[in-house]
Amino acid sequence: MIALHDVTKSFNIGKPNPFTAVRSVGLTIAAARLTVLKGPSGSGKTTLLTLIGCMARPTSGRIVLSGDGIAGFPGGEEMRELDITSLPERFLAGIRRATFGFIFQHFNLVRGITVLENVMLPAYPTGERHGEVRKRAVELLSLFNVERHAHSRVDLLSGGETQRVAIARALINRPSVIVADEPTAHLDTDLSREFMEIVGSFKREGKTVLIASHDPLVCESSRVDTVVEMRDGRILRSGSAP
Amino acid sequence: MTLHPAVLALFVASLLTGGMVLYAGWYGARILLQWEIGSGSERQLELERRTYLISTLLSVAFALQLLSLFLFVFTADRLHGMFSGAMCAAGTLNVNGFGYPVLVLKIVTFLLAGLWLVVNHADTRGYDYPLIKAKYALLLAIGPLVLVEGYLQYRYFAGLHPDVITSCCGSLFSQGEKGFGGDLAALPAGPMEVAFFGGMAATIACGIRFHRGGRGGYLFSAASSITFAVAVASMISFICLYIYELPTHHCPFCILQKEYGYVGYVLYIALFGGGVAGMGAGVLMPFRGRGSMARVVPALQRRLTEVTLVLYLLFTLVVSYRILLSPLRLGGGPTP
Amino acid sequence: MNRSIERHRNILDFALSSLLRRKGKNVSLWVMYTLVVFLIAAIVFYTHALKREAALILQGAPDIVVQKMVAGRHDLVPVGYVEKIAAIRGVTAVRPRLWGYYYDAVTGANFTLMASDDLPPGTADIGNGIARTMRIAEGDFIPIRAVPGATTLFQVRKVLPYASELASSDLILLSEGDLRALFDFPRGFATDLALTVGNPAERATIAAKIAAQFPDSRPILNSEILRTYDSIFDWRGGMMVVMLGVAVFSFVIFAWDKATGLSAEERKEIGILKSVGWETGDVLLLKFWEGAVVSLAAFLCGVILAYVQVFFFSASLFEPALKGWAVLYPRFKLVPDVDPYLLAVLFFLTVVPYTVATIIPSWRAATVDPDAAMRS
Amino acid sequence: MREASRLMVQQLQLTDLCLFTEARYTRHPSMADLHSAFQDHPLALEHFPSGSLATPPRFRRERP
Repeated sequence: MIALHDVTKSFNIGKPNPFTAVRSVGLTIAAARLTVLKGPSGSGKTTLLTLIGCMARPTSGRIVLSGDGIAGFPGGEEMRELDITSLPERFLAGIRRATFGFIFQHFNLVRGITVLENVMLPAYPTGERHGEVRKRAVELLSLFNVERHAHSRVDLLSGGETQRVAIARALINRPSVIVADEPTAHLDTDLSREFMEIVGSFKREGKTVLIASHDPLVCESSRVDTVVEMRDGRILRSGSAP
Repeated sequence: MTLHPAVLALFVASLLTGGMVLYAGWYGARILLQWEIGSGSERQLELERRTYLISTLLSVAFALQLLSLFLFVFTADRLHGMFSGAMCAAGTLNVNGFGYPVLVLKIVTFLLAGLWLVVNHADTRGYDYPLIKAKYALLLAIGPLVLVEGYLQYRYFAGLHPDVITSCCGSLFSQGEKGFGGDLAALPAGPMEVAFFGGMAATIACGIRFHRGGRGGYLFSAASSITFAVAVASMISFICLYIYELPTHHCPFCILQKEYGYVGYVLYIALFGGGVAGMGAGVLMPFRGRGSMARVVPALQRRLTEVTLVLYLLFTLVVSYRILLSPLRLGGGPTP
Repeated sequence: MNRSIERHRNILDFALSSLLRRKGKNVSLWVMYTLVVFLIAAIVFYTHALKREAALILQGAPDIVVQKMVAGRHDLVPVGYVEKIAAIRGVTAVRPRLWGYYYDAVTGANFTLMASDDLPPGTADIGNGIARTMRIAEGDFIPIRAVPGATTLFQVRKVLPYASELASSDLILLSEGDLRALFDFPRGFATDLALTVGNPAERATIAAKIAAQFPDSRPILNSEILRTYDSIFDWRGGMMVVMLGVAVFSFVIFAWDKATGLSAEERKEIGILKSVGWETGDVLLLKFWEGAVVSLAAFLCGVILAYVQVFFFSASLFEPALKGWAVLYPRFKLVPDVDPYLLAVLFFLTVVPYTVATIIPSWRAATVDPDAAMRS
Repeated sequence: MREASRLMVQQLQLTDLCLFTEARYTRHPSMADLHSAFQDHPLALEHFPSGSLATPPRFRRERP
């Protein structure tokens, strides 16, 4: 479970064009639930995602992770709660690697290396044995039946296949939270519906899922537990799905 | 004498090290002034990113420092042909007044650099940059030393004129000679052997106790530092005699030469490594309890103690091997 | 412990694949790097090998050579000195040497002529270099213009062995009579005196005695002859390295530019790495391994190329510089002798500046914000 | 290679390596006096290229 207390994030402070992407947001993301951030582009959805996903630190306010043990934090196993607001980047990255799996709007796969390597990439810094990571990557690829592309290059895949490889990459470190930023932006309807199927399977496995999207197919899907509406960096309404 | 390739290499090394330490020192000072861990302001993020740069710069700088220490001694040894009367590095360093100060400064900066790297390693393990103030204060102490050493090294090599008559290590480190070298050589062999082996045994005992029980950290660090000094002194007073199998040849540099199988390098690397690790464990002692360090420092100290024990044991084994092997029997020696 | 080894292995693996992905940039960097290492290595190897060669070959040189100086110029020494010098205790033998130079207008080459007592008149032994330059062999005739104007022909009795070319490539040996006749050498004079001294330790004292007894003479010790070549290339070797320092400096700026000029593709890739879970330290390690691989490859290739060039082709690249305007240049093979100390010096002069130059650019590349990939 | 040259130097009592055959002071650097490089006329400058390589030996430069 992730709790944000009065979090603000502003950029270019002291420079001529300062702007505040997120204004004093208070939010709690329930565990093993699907939460959707709804709102037009520029409403601070993406910045909020980066704050929750330990990618960036808030200018002010506090973010607290809680749950049975904080994965990726040295000695975090027996900790109930951790304030990650002012952790150095080295530890934020450790938590990000172990706890969060990211799916990007533009998939962000590394061209030039094979699909298998792309999926294994997040596990390189953990120092896990190469063989184990490779075995898990192949399993994930076969789970999303893109295993036949394992050794081909990324730029030869179709949109749907790329998305599934991106999802496989997000799952390589066995994260407990999946963060997706506009996942269905480049997918047609049945691929989007298929994506929601996959999201459903995440929930069944007890993973927390957080999606930022303004695609009605995602927002009105029956699987959504909470919808958070945002505009100009503030939360308008946050309630359970209609 | 400054246009010899090896001398140019040393100048390049000390210029780069000096530059890097200056750059790191300047940012270190800025960090010391503007550092507030709590705020998420962009200046704080920028400073945190800067810490990566500084630790990378200083790791490279101090690795360079180690390499240039050995290259310096090796160059001095290589140039002894130019000076009549110099049979090894000792003679070359004695050609003008800057030789030995540069060597001593290089050793001191090397030890301090090792300590900085140990503190830096511990600091990166803590999740709230606990030792950042201590780290950069130490850096501000090392910086000037490195610059002074670079300058003295330049003065040393610039002042090297061939055919200067210099005194060989035989006279520099002989019993009769007054001055630092002579006093070391004059130390009686018998008691020094007892002191050396006793020191080693004490360090290893404290080390094991500290490693297992976690108590007596200061004691262990003190023991290892004192034994470091005793070992350096005993190198000159009796260890060299066994290696050269010559009761009068006290020179600590000749063992670096080919005919003694470069055994000097093994001894010095083991001794310096063990010394730095031992002192490192001691330096970390005051931070044992502080916040995030509580979990990190004991584990790191245990590893440092292991390093010290292994290296000191290696040093003692090589020395005792050479003592038993060599036909020379010093009068008061404990050996049969 | 093996966890961090595994981490290094993984990151090194990724570094290698990212190097291969951007072949153009990295190969051009590697070529420049290898060239710089090659140049410095060749200089350092060549000077070191030549100094050793000179020190070994010239050990047989005369213990003391005495020359007569007139107003600072080398002049002929009267034979009368021989008895007086022979009288000095410790001098076992005094041998007057008769030698000089000869400019051959036909080939434009300079030869060294020397009197050798076991040659019948009218014949000559010539160095291999001369045989090569004038394309003559044993039994042919070598024309030498004498001082009175007529060109005298000498029959070549023997060509000195190719293997000794480093010492005798331009040598012409004639009988003493012929040499004196050719150059109208005044009777009773010789070019200089070659002394052999029984006890090497006494050479210096005997030289001092000679200098005192004959103020116009100049004794040259064997040790000085040996050390002649130490100073030649040492200073010159250093000067060359200073000039090459400029090459290294420009290479370092080139490397700095290559490291800072990240293509959009690379910046995006690092952004992805950071967003996916890599941390600044990991990306720094990635950049370090990339630099280390390029440096090691370039250092090894440069050193090997230099070794082959200097010891197999005897520094043919340097020949024009060393030859200057001379027509005759000795062909000789240097005995390979590489000293680890030289490699360490080479490492300091090439790899260290490169590594230091790429620290700041790779750090700047590594501090891309993790959320940059989100926003792109 | 080296043996033959050593023998040659031994027999003929040679003193220098034959490297730079351009000028007197570069062919026999150990024998040449300090001034042979400027022997042509009182204001002569050294002009042979290999003269910049075969510098006068140190013992010639240092001691009077």
